[in-house]
Amino acid sequence: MNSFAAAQVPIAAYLILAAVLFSIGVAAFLIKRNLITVFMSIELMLNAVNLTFVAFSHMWHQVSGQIFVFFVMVVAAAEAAVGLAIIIAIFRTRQTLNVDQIDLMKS
Amino acid sequence: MNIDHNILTIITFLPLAGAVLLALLPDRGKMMQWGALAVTLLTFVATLHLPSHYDYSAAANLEGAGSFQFVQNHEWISSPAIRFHLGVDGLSMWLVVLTGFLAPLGVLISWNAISERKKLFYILFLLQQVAMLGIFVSLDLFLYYAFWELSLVPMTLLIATFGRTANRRRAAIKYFLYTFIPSAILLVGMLWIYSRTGTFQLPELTQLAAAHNISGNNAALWLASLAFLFAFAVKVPVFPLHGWLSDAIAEAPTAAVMVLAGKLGLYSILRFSFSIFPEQSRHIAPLMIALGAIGIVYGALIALVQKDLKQLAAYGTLGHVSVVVLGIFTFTIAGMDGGIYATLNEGIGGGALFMLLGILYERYGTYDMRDYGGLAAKLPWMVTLFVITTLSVVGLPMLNGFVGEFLVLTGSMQSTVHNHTGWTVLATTGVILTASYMLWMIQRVFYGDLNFNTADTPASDLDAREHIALWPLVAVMLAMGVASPLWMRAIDTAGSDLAQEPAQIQSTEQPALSTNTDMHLPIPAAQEATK
Amino acid sequence: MSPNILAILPELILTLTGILVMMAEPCLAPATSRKPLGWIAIAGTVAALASSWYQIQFGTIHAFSGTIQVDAFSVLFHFIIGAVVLVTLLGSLDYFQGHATHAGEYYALLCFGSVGMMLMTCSVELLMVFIGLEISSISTYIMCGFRKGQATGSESSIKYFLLGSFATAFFLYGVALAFGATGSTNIYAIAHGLQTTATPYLAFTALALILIGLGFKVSAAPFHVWTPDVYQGAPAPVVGLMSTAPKAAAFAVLLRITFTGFPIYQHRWSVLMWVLAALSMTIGNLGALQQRDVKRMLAYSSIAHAGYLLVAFTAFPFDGIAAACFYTATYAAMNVGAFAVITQISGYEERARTIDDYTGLGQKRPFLAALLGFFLLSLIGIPFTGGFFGKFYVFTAAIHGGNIWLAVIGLLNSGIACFYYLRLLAAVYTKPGTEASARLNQLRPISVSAAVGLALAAVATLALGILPNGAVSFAEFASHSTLIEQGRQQCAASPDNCHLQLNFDDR
Amino acid sequence: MPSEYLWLIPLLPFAGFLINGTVGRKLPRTLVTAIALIATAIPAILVAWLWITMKAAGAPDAIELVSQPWIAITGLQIDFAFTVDHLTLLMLGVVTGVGFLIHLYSAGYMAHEEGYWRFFAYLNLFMFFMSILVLSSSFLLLFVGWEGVGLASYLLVGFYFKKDSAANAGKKAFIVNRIGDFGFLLAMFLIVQHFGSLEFGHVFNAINVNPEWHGGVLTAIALLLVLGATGKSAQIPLYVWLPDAMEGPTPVSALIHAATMVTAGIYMVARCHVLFDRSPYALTVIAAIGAATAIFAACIGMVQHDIKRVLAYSTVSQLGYMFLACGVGAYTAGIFHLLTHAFFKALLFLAAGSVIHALSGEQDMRKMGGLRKRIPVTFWTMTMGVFAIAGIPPFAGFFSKDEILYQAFASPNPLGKLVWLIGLITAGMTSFYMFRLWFKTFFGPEHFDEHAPIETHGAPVHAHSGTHAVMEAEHDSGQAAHTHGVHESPWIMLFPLVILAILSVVGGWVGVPASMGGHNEIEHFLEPVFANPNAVEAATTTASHGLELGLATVSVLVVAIGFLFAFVFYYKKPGTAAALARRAPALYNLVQNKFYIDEVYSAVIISPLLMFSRLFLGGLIDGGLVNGSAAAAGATTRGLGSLVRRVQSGNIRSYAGWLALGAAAVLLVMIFGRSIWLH
Amino acid sequence: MQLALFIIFGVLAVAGALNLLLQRHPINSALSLVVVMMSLAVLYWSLGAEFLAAAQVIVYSGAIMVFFVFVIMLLNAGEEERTTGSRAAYLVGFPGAAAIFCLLSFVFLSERRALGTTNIGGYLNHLTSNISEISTVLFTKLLLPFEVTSVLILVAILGAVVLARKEQ
Repeated sequence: MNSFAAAQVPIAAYLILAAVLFSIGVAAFLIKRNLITVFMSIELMLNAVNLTFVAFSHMWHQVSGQIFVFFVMVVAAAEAAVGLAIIIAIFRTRQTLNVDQIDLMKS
Repeated sequence: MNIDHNILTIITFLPLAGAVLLALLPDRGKMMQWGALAVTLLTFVATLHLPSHYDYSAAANLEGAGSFQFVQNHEWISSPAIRFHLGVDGLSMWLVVLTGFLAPLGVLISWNAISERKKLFYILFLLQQVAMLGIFVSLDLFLYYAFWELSLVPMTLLIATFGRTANRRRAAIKYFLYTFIPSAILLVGMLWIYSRTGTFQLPELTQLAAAHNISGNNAALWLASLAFLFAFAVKVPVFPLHGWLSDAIAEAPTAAVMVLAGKLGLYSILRFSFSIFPEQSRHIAPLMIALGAIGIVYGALIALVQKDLKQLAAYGTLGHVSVVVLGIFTFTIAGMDGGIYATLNEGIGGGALFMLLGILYERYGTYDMRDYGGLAAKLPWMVTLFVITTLSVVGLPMLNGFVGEFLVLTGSMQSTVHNHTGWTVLATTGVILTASYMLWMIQRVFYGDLNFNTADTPASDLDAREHIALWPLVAVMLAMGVASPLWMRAIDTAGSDLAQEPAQIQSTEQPALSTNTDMHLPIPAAQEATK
Repeated sequence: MSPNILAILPELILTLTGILVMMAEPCLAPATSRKPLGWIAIAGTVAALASSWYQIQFGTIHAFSGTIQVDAFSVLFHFIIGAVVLVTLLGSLDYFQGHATHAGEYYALLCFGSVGMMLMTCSVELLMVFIGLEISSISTYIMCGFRKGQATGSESSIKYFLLGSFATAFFLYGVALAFGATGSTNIYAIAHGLQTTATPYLAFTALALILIGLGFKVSAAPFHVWTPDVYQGAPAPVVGLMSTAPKAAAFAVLLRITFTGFPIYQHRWSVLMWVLAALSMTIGNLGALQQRDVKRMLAYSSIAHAGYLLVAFTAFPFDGIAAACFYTATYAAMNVGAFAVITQISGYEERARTIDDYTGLGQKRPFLAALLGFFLLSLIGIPFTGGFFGKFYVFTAAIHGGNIWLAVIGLLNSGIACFYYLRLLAAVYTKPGTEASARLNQLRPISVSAAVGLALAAVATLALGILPNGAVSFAEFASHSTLIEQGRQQCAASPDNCHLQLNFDDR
Repeated sequence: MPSEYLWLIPLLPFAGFLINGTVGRKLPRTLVTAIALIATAIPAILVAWLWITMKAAGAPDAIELVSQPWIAITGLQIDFAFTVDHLTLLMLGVVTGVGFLIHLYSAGYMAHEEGYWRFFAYLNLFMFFMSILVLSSSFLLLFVGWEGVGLASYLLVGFYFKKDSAANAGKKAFIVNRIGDFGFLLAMFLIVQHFGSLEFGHVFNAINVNPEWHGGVLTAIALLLVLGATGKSAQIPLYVWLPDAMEGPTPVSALIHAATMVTAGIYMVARCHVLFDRSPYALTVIAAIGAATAIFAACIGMVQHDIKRVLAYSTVSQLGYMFLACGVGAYTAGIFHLLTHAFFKALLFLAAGSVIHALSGEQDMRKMGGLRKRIPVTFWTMTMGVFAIAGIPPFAGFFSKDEILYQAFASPNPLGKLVWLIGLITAGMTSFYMFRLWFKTFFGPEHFDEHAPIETHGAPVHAHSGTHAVMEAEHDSGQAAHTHGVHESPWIMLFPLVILAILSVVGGWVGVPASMGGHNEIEHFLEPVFANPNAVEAATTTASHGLELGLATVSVLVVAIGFLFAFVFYYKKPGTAAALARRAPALYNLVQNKFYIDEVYSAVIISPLLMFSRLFLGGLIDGGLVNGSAAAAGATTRGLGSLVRRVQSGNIRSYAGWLALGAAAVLLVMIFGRSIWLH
Repeated sequence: MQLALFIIFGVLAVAGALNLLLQRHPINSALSLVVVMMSLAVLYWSLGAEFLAAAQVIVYSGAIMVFFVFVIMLLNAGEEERTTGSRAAYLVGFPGAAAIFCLLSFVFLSERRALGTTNIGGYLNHLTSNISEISTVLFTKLLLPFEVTSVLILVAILGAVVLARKEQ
């Protein structure tokens, strides 16, 4: 038990977890039809990146990684504001949130 | 300040100044025409400064490519090392004059033919002048290339905008792509050379080439030389690369057609391919001679079965430029001189022919030969000039065409290329075929009875303007046919340089042209002697 | 003046201008013209340009604890961005006239966006780059949807936004991995860390992900897919801006990261750049071939131009940076010029969309047509225009670096490119045949401000083609300055084994 | 005469050409005539002066005059240089003398033509080039004249350009001549290649000082020159243009297509005899061509109905004689025949022209007859010509023809006897068809319609008639002059006839052989030219006079037989010939249609060539390969473009998919990509 | 402890992410994302980033996700339809995503030794707190980004106002 409690997790494990989340985010971006959900999958990807930052920050004993994450959060918030505003604008003109129907311009 | 030191700049950029001037003037009445005429005449007068102040004796004494005169050499861009380097020698001088000479005639011939959007037309026309003059006087590869590419644009626009049929845009784009893509490859070749040598200056490159110092990489050198040759050959056009020619000629307005084919590409081969790749050019000569000879016959044969006057003239043009190709790749003095001379002839004879066709078109609105007939009685002056032009094109002695053609074929016979006799014979059949299609055309257009089209269309003979446009050409045809040394003096200095083996320890005797004291007959013996 | 203030002087001015515009906006009556706001923004931009000029005399300025570094390179890109914004502003003054009530926000956004872009170019800290990138991106996302009520506008906006954020995630991931590989997000520190890093593969991956993110921003193939749609839907002046200024900024970052941050892996990333360049040029040009929509066509064209620019990355550092700087400048000049003309012609109502709509422009508006023709010729790369010399310079660098075949591919591509540019040009100069071009009759006479903007772009394009000496020297100076700074930082980081020769002239 | 005046001989006609050609349309006819006549008369006088100068004691054999260079490049220079030796002098005499007479005649004959000024301009142009041709001292300058006379011929044959047949004939003449020129040019190229010069003196000296040169290149050059000569002198296989050239006005036929231009080939061969002497093979070819042409043309001439065509074929045949003479090495005889032929053939044509003039344009002999009384001067002068050409002693033709036959017989050439036989038979045939012409035109019943309106002159017969336009023109402008039916020509036309008739009688006396008690002046006159230092003194001097006389007797007999046949067929029993023709219709049709040579040429050479050009070159190569490859490249590019566009589906998720794939690819390249390309 | 936290919350995060992927109603997806974020907050804490853990909960889960949910409610977004707008997303995108994952994992695994391991409680000595160090760095070394972020937020506000505002 003690050994389990003291067992150390390799950084690589965090990184792979992040990679898993990132990839799920990419997959979700590809799969989801609702604009808002698609946007959420981006947030998921950003979170994966944040995890990576924190893991490395831990590894390098540097806070700059954490600060980076902090900035990412701020940016994510800003993006969310803008992105959701755009989505609202889209919904106003098109009355839909379906990604597959947002394809007026092509080829 | 001595005008000799900046005359070339003046010549080159006078039309540009004119274009700017025209852009500012209102397009009212005949303002554009007169303006363009004034500018082109002024340019022509300026170009005449060159032959009148050319130092023939110096040109003859100097060896190699250093014999440029009226040189201007200023730094332009420091990195990459590009200089504003201009100069002419015997090769380019008359081409400059010719370009200047044809320009006012082009304006005159477009006087009424271009009735809409005159401003655009004349601006483009003058820009085309700038590009052509620039090509001929540039001694810096970059500068040259800039003018070379620039020459595409006005021409393309002229075709696209002032083309004859609905096909014009296609023809324009075809022309552009056909010449632009090879030019792109040419640029790669130039840049490669620059990366090897660090210079764009032609005289320096010539020296380096003569000393085999451009690159040790033989394969790359070959590729570069092919890039050069390919780009130029398309522009000429050499036989299988002429796909753009007939369409472009069929569409382009007369003033543009006059300068469309021939001299730019041919000059470039002479100036750049031969100087920078002397060995490669000589190695590829058999192929080019073959293509030249085939092109002569091919062009003439296809011209023989055309029904459209411009198409006929287009394929005729192919035949005529092929004569030059044949001549310059023989690397004999006669071939080289004749080739250069024939280049001038092509400009004059072809120019006159296209002008005359344009005049016909103005009157009868068609280029279809079947719609013509019996015009000789209605348009006596027209037929006179047409026949003279035809005779010049056909190569009748005492007119300019003959001198070039004769020298080219003589040179071809003298050359030491494998099978040269066969190619010469093939090329010489061109004299029959050319006469055939030209006379056939004359007959279809001018002789016989009037047909429905020519009878019903009221048309008058040449007016004063057209006379003024055409007679200088006829005069030059005669003069160049009778007094060729006037031109040949300068040309020969360049031609004999080019024909020489580059900086080799070489027996100075030209076996074929030596006096009869050491003649060897029959042929096998003579050939052994040359080996 | 404190170096901190000095270093961000242009950005500061622009920020203040933006705020001023925002504050002035409510003061204007709702129905009145928003032009005064535009003039404020223009004044601010000019001041920013002037201040950037002022910066140059101080040499390389380090400020904010090494977060930003204002050297010749940064100043060059400041100029490019500032000039583009200026031309865009001048062209936009009439654009919103009588159509939108949010023109004020537009000017403010332009100012703020350019702050982000300028910061990107002068920062050597990836965090700063990221923030700058986000500022510029978000402001462009917004501006894309500025023609409100238009389905295409908001579609363009959402596409750009979603895909842009998607790509940003990749970029961030790359930064994270770079941080992981070297323990720092400062470019010089990264460069230093890479020399001793225990995890080279992490570094490769980091660089790859960063390249993906930035590749998206510069719309290099295969990350170009968003470009045509977004450009087509966005308002013309915004396209003019976003196809040049953010791209220039992204290229500046790319140059810094590759040549300054990852120089020791050049053999790896130059291969990647080779492929990206070839792909971008080819796909861009092929895609444009049959486009009827002018903006969409120019979108493909901008993909191709990104490809030409990427060619510079395969050259030797000095040549490469200089060539890229120069090409960015020329590209910015001619592309923003082309879009400025299109802005004038199509207007807020998008009068002219397809090539057919441009038929007969040459007769109706000869000067606009001539300018458009000139910019198109420059985009083709016709001599005596900036486009030609830029291309020439880039390919010279590439061939000097031994990439002859890439040059061949590139120049052949420029041949294909002629086809579609010429089609537009031919349409402009053919006689009007159809009623499709009748809409051109509604064209308003072009205002003085727009004319000034157009003239600015045209003069720049021409000057870069005819007398490029100054610009080339500047580009080389910029290249020089980055490399010198790189060398200095390396020496500072490890003084023991500092054998660097700082003489980069000796190529 | 100072040699500088030599320039005037060509230049005066050229000046005449320029004046009449440019402003002639606006000048009154008399002035045009005056200019043209003066421009030819003065050279004729100059030639006479020259003749005197050169015959003066101690005069050099040749006068040379070099002016400025024409073509000058390193290693090759061609000057405007003239050389006058005795051969040239003789030719000049013929050219200027006959030329002047024909100018004179034309002033009357063409008086009512629309393009009067044009006609005289062309005629002067011809004189200019012909003078250049004979004066030139280099191959190239000779070629100038050679081409130039071809041009003049083209212009004059096509004088009635409104008529398709005339325009066609002119074009045909030029193009067929071009085929000959092709050979001439190639010969010159070979000469430059091997001699480095084109001057006669230079080339011939080189040959003379190297007696060991035989055959080889010399044969090649010689044969190519022969090709040139066959074109210009209308020999097999290139004779086809000459009969068609009768579409031109009659004075043109007389001057160009009988007296002067067509003999240029003979002149050239004679001029280059040094070269030909070294190539027995080429000489044999010449002899064979000459003989074949002589008999072949005579055959066709026997059945033609158009008076000018008969004369045309006769010309071809006579030129064959001259060729034959050159081929057996009897250049003097050839030139002698050239001289006499110039007189009598010019006379015959002019007289024929007078006949045609009298009949307001009728050329078909079947519509003539009994004209003896109506136009007596024409009749008598023409009779002189007929006798001369038929070879009745002592008319001019007798001596020259006999000289040729004798030389052929005496020639060491193995073909000599055969050639002689052919020549003999041809002489008989000549006699036959000439007297046929004589009888049909001047004797028997009158077949012409006195006041027939022009239009009713049976169109089928006139399909090839060259006078339609003349008549039209005359009808328009000269109605008054022709209202009185058949009439004798004005004196301005008759005067040249008389002069030429006299010359046709006495012209041959300059070459009366020793065997007949003469001095053979012409042989001595031309001796400096044809003297062959290396040749073995030929059998000519040693041959017995008896043989010569015997041969002469034989030929006179043959001529008499020919006359008899003609007399029987066309005077005594006019139906006989037609009856004979009906007996062998196939043969008759074959000959009547000129052995279908034109048709064969058309079917074997021209049509296939045109088909080849149109279908293979124009269609397959140009349309398919040259343009097709460009089109294919374009289509490929567009196809790839469509592929790129297909990626652009407009769907965000698709785009993200592509981005993901691209990201994966970039990662892959970055992680696993080896530095393959760089460094 | 470290391992346990990692396993539990790692699995939870992945499960949440997968749930986001699989849920068809946006609200459900949003709530799944909240789960992921919360799990990550724990992981941050386990890696010694207490400040971030708090910020994650407050900013991300608290603010941003609420915003999302708000918009979902506002727009009344229902279950998403399974439209088939894109084949490329499946044919190209999934292999791409999978390849990205594989490549990243490959890299991490091959570098795992160099990367080392974690130890709970953070890395800093206990003289200064994590937060104070962060603030020190943030307000000295990274002052400019911090300041410039204000511009970013300004832009965002501006954009949101412009885009979401109804035209008069």
